[in-house]
Amino acid sequence: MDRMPPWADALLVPLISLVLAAILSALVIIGIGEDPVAAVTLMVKGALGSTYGWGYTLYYATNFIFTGLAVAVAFHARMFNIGGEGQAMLGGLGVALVCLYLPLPHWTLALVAATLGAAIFGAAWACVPAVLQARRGSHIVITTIMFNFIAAALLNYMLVNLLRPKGAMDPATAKFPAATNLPTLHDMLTPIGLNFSKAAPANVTLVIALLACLAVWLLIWRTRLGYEIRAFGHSETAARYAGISPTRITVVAMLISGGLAGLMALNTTMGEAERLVLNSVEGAGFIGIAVALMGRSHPLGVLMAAVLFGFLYQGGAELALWTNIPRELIVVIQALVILFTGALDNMVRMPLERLFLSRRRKEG
Amino acid sequence: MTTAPAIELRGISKAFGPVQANKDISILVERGTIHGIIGENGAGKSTLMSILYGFYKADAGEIFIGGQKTEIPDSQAAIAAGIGMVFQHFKLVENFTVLENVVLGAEDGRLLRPSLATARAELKALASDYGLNVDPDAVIADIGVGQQQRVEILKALYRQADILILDEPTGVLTPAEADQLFRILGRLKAEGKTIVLITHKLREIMEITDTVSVMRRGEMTATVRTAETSPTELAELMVGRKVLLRVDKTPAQPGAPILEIENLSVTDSAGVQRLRGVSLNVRAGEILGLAGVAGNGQSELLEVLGGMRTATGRITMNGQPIDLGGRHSDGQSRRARGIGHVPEDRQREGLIMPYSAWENSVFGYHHDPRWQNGPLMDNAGIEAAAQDQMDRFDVRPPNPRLAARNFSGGNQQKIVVAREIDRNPDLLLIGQPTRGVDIGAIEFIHKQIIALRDQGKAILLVSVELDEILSLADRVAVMFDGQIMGEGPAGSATQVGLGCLMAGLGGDDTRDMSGWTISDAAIIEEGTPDVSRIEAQLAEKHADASKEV
Amino acid sequence: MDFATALQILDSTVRLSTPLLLACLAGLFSERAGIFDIGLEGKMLMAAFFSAAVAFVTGSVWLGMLAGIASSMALSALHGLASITFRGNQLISGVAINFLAAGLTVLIAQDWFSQGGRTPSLIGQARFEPLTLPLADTLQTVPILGPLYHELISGHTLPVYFAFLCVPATWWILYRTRFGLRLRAVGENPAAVDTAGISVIGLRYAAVAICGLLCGIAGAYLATALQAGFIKDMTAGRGYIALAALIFAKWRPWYALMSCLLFGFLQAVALRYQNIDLGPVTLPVQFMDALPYILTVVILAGFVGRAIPPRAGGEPYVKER
Amino acid sequence: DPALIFDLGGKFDKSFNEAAFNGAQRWAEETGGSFNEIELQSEAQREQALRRFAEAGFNPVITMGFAMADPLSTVAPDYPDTKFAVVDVTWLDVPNVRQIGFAEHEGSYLVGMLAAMASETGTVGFVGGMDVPLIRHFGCGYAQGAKAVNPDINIVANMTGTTPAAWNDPVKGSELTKAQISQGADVVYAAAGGTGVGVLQTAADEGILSIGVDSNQNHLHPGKVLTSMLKRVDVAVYEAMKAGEDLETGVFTLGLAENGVGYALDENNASLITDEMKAAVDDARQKIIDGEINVVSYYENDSCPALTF
Ligand SMILES: Nc1ncnc2c1ncn2[C@@H]1O[C@H](COP(=O)(O)OP(=O)(O)OP(=O)(O)O)[C@@H](O)[C@H]1O
Ligand SMILES: Nc1ncnc2c1ncn2[C@@H]1O[C@H](COP(=O)(O)OP(=O)(O)OP(=O)(O)O)[C@@H](O)[C@H]1O
Ligand SMILES: [Mg+2]
Ligand SMILES: [Mg+2]
Repeated sequence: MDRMPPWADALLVPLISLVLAAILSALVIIGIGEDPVAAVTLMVKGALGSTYGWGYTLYYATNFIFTGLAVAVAFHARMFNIGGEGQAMLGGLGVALVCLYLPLPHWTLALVAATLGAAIFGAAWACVPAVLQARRGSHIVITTIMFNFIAAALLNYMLVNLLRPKGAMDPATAKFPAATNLPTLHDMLTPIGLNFSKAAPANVTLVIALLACLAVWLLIWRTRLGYEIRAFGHSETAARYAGISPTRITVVAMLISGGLAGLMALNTTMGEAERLVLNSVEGAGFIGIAVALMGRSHPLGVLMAAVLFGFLYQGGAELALWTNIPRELIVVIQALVILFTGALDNMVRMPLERLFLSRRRKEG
Repeated sequence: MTTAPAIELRGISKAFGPVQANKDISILVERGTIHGIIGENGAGKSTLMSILYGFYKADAGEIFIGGQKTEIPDSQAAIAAGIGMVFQHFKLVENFTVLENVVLGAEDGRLLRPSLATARAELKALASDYGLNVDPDAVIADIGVGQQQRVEILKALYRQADILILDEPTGVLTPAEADQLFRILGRLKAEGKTIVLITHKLREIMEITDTVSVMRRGEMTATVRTAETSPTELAELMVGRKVLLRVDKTPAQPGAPILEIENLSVTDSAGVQRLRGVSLNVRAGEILGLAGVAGNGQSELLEVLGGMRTATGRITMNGQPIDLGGRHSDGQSRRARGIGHVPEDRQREGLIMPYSAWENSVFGYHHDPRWQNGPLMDNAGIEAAAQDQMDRFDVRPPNPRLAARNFSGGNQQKIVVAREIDRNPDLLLIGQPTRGVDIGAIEFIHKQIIALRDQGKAILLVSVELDEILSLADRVAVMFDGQIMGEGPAGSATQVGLGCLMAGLGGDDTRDMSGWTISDAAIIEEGTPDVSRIEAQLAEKHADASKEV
Repeated sequence: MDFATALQILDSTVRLSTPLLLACLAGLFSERAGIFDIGLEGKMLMAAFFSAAVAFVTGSVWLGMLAGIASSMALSALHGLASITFRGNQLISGVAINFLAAGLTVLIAQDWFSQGGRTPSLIGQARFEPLTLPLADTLQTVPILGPLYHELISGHTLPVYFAFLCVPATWWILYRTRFGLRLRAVGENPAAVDTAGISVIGLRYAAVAICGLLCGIAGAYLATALQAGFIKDMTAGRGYIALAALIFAKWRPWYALMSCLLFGFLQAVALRYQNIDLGPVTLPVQFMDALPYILTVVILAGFVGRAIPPRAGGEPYVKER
Repeated sequence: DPALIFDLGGKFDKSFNEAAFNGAQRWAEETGGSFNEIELQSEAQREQALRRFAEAGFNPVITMGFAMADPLSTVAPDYPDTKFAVVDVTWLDVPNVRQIGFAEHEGSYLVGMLAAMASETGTVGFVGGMDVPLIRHFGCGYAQGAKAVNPDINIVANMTGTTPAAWNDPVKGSELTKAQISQGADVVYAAAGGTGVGVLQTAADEGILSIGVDSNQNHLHPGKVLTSMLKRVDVAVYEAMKAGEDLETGVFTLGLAENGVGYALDENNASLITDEMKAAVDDARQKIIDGEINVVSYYENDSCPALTF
């Protein structure tokens, strides 16, 4: 028997961690002289109280599903991909190039092409750190951090010097052709009689994100590749024994991870802005870390954590709009979630284990 | 001189979670004696000594040093009480020099230089007193294990230890190095130091100790005077019943060679040559036992054959060459060629510990079309097959959904053996098949290996236990320093002869073994072999080798 | 490029290298003890804010610096708690600390000063003033060496000189003291330290505390010497560049000086020029911005002298099973 | 109620956004009315903030900066009943938007003259923010003004960057100022949002004069800031708020004649501006209004007669 029942490991530990993070967040709100109850009420109303709020919550959640899955897949292969940010930036570049330079007659075709573009560019950006890790043992955490900065510089260069339309001031591409514009939830739900806010940016990419959850679940738990990725993640020597090539798994897992991170750009670039702007990723790559940690690297967990963070993001935007609480509150909450569900995991786990152990001793 | 015992432990207990490693253990060691502790793997020997050294904290019990009740909450306290310990896995900083390792934690002031100077002088004195010669400025990573062990002993002596604990000190040593160690221990004892020696080797116990304690399953089963006991009695005390040391088997009926190895060489990532032109063959229907002290290339040979390492040379399987460095040199390709592999370390290699038993039952064979269901894996089918396998191989508990880490060591080994034997391989590589496995499971696993042989399969057995090699193998080869020192029928091999070959020596003792061919590489010496000369020669060889790289 | 411009760029290199150097040495202490720290950025940021805030309120740069150091060390303690006591993942803890600092600084700044996440500008005693070294003005007329001494060596703020003195001091501590020996040992093989009767936990907390101290000074330098007050995200990735410099330096103090000067130089050049015209090719400023990171990746790839991190780095110490 | 959306530099950039805030404050104090405001933190928020305010019924919604052009052109048509105002954008084709531009080159011309008159070395500096036509427009006017006083004057111009980060990089502002000082500049004009804080600080530290922008920045370092090029964003915001829902839409350009731009003279810099300097500048101001002096706009053909960037 394990030290703890599986349900406690999968649900109780993250839940307690989350509660701790929430308590500290409330203390922070009190610390800056605001009322946490009022703040939460405002957040709930703003993020979940209307289809408009939901539209934004789901829009953000879509981003976080992609980046969360990206981090989760890498986690399964025991790699810490901090490079989601850079990979998503490159994914944006892929989307932009596809939308601007391919003559695409309809959004469905555009979506397929842009999905490929985003995934390939994101994967390519993850490829170099992956190969360096696999072949030269360069620590992937450091290389992916470095690649985030390099991606930012590259994108900056592309937008300022190559893709910015003549005469435009801000570093951004031209608007994508109308044929590539994706239907929003409003467009998709109106035909079935639901009146969803027209203003909110949530769009068909959400469906792709949900499909990605399913695909990652199948990949990890139902395919040979997933079996190998997990095996490699648990023990590299055992993987080598079983004829699982560490190089191959490292590279493949990172390609999938990078591709997923790149897909995020579909939502922000093609779905929302309809052009590529400089900072469209907005830290979603980092939030993916919190999402994957909270979701215990399971697609279902990632989905739930992503919606939670979508809520926090939209709620935080509302706070910034209607109160004096800066949006940075969300960054603090995010930090606390990462801290408690990731780094301080054992602080919650160890006492719980002891508790279960002594209970079992008593029973046994 | 006081008459109080050097060490007295009373009622020591220690649990790790659900595992009771030590149960109410009491022990008494007289000053100026060598006390042996034996017991199976996991019996709790190391745990007990770690408690004495303050590395772990006992749940209950008292410790008396020199008759004084002593609290040992940490290693600092143990050192202050005059206890030194040489761990099974050395605790040395690899990129520090010998001197730095010795002073670490025993500096005389905040500045380093004076401490190093004192230590240098002290090491000189210790070297002449006890014959513990090591170059103080050598970097640990560059010296051999024998030397490293001396550094560990020097560390303890530098801290003025009166009591020296050695945890399985000879596991990594050649017999000659072990003899040297015992000579040193003898001198230490003559100086009035007290020594506690943990070992699995009954021979060593009989040779050097004054008293011996036997542990089983966390309990102290007996403490006896060495002079008044015998190896058989000790073995019985260890496992709790009479031990059948021999395996029932019919003579082998060897057929055509299945595996032929020619001139195989391996250089590791650090540039050290691990295998130097090994040639061997294994025939159908025979068990070839590969003997040798751990670290002489047996592991590397298994890894090359199992597809975990690349090499140069030539290997054929059923007459067809196999790929040693290209795209088909991985474990999958080896399995496809009919090679099964029970790795030496089941927990690090053979199993994925968090995977369930059924997932582990196809580990390495997960590409088998039998387990596929379209693009997905046929999890239900695999689980059913695993259930069947566990029943047949008597894995307990027979629950395929339990994670591998929740099985006991012996049952983990059964899961691996079942997986590899069930594929009916033409060649089975099997490393340390019974390491840490209880007698009942040993018998079971041995029977399975012999049954496979009797079906006409080839088996290459690697074990550090000479007894296991001698009782199981039909033919034996001995490895030393990456080379085969000699090879011949198991029936005519002697313990002494094998021991010499394992140390790279081919003296008179080996010539007595009929049917054996002794390699030219074995150094022929009359009388007592001079270990330090051999070491020097080896060092030279290594230096040459690394120059070439 | 004329002498005066070169001198200016070097002068600016010194100023810009200082925070990198302090943070890099901070990381060196921590990582040499086996605790990886990607939270250098966050600690610097936190220190930058608290030093500026307290310096503004009290009007004393020294009190500001103390507050900065205290806040940075508080984050260090958190990192220690997570990665030493609770044996958590050091990288994740570092990430969390960076976010915590990014969020808290703005939140508190907004609460205290209501200036959109910045502190008011610092004046007078609330800032470090440049020091003029003896004879700097007198010797100014000596050709070459005079301006060199006057511009490059003299005329910096106190933390700059402190940072550069830290290099030999770090070397001395690491290689000439008992503490240094133990620190290096605990990063290589904590079990060796433990069995030698020294507390692994104590040593590692000490290392992490030194890391916090140096990051605190780095942050205070940013806000009270290099600039006059705190603004949001003012570390602007310097913690990561310091990390890169640390790898570049292969975890050694003198090399750390070299790599921080190199990266500081790259920053100085990138600050001054939008594009660098090298005749046949023009290097865009974005390339200059990315160069430290690209160089680090090249080093990591092992093409130019392999960097081997402390062996026990990143792993929590769990007594052997 | 009106709503005000600040650009990325933030409400307290001491410059562009702060001017807008001051205008709104003045309106609030005078009328006792209230307004909502938000400081943007990211690109993606632009559209969201616009929509959120429009949905919530704020009218007019006043936004700052050219980066709002694109979001505004998508959002404004969705809320035809809401009036929007935007500063620094003059090229949109949306009916319900008041687009306010300034003749920054005219104001810059005046401070350029002052710089040239105050300079003893014959070298003056210009530190721009993000390298966009708007900022070149500032620099171009400045250079023309300086040349008008001293045709041989040497003008050193640097841009801080190519991305919005350039608006908020005081370290870089400070380093560029040091570089310009080493090239002989003794008056530096900062048209760089929050980056200018670093420019003014360094100029004060190093004992040269600086020129502020947008808001009156003279008080930041009394006696060390020569003057500030006023861009009356505060007036524009004030007027827009005062007009309320009846806000007149269309394109408006405010120059010297409309008092939309100018230079700051107050007790902080009174000692720096001599009577002759003041007379010369006021004279030029009148001549520009009268059309006697033509200050060339950078926008005319994307180049500047007095300065190459
Ligand atoms: N740190 C630990 N945490 C949990 N369990 C442990 C730990 N150390 C030892 N054990 C368990 O305690 C028992 C006794 O282990 P110990 O290492 O003392 O055995 P041993 O007699 O030294 O065996 P070996 O001969 O293999 O060295 C084993 O079941 C082992 O798994
Ligand atoms: N950590 C654990 N948690 C729950 N059950 C365990 C754990 N370890 C072992 N068990 C169960 O306890 C039983 C005894 O395990 P133990 O390791 O003591 O066996 P053992 O007697 O040493 O056997 P072997 O000699 O085969 O190693 C096994 O059936 C195993 O399934
Ligand atoms: Mg042991
Ligand atoms: Mg066992």
